[in-house]
Amino acid sequence: MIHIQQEDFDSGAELQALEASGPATGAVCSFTGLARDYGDKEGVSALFLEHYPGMTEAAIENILRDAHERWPLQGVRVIHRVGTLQPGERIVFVGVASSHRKEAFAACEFIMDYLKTGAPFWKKEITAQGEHWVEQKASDQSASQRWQKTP
Amino acid sequence: MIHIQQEDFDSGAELQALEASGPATGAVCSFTGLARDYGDKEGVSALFLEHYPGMTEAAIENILRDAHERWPLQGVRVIHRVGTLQPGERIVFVGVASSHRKEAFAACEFIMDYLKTGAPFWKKEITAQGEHWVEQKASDQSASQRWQKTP
Amino acid sequence: MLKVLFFASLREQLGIDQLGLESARAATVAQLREILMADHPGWAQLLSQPQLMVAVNQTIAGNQTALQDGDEIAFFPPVTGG
Amino acid sequence: MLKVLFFASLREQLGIDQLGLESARAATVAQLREILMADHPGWAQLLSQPQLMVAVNQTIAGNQTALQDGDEIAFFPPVTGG
Repeated sequence: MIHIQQEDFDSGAELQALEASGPATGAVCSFTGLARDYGDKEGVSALFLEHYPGMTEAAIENILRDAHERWPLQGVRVIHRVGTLQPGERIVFVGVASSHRKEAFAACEFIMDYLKTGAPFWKKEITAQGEHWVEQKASDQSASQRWQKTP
Repeated sequence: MIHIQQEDFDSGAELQALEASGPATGAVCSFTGLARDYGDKEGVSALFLEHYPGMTEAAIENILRDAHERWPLQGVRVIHRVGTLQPGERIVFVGVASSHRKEAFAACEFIMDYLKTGAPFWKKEITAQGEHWVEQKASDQSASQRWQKTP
Repeated sequence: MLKVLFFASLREQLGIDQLGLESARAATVAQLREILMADHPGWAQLLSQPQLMVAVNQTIAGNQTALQDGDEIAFFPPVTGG
Repeated sequence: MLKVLFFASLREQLGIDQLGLESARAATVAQLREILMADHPGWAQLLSQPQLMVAVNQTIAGNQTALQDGDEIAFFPPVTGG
């Protein structure tokens, strides 16, 4: 289940839907990314998120297919917002249901790491001094590359 | 915030409380452990969870203190149920708020790994054939030991 | 026709989000890039940034990727979502 | 007095969840264990299981840990929560 949308969403309801995946589900891991009031610069008053409609959904589907090939998962939910967001607002939710804890954590972090480097979203920070597009972090590149070594 | 209780809890509300930790919070990771219908044996109809009142709370406080020393965290919530649970019911919730994704994932998994090996809870599985206490898994021991190498 | 899209900082710097180009003019991504730079002298530096990414029909592509009539080609900076 | 607690499978196998013992009888965890096994012949095997854990005043302890009047000593199997 992949949603790309401007509106906020109910992360609590998403979590509880994954928890209700069935009696084989023993572990649910979720991640919520939120707009901070600082980023590349201090005093961020808003974020603007842009995406590439069509390619973004396909890229996320590929990431989820890879995750399902690596780990036995009973459910995955991804929601990513676009448009203008205020500090404190939810940007992204990734939730994963599996039988075991290790698999749930690994799959959730894998999906987030690849979202950061492989799905066409771009983030602009707006401050009192102006606005600027966020640069991709070397740490995000290395976070996704580490999954290429061993499953 | 540590709660040990018989009653169920609202994991969605816990998650959203962590998401509201303030404008420096950019990442919330949560883990929910659920009662499965199989464990050491098939056909588990219920779990019974026992704990050591007083020591359990103190052990979890120690785990959270260690987590706060390792990573900058803006909020941590731990809820663990005791008593009799049916398959599908929530057993444990761990949620962590941090500025960054890597820290939130690491701290949440660290807390879960140490809960599994360092907090006095014991689990009994009830099946149609009888009941038996769950054995500690070697994989749980190695999961907590890996944190002793590097932070 | 080829449909060419630009996103994020590149879109803002070029001042345009998409354009159309006769498909006969470019058989590869590399040729398309050269034609765009020739048609718009101010774009040379922006379109030759080494970290710039390109997708053909919504799949990541490279300079040697072949193009055909009806293709959608997108140029964009490294992604920064999540 | 020493307060001695038993949990989980050990509690069920011994058929008792706690007992009191004169503190003068055991100066260490090891001595306490010997006294319990001497007082209750059926307990020897259960209390000498190598993986059995012991806590003194709710902190993990060992055989050499010293005991004093008023201490709470707990014996239990490896934990399996979460």
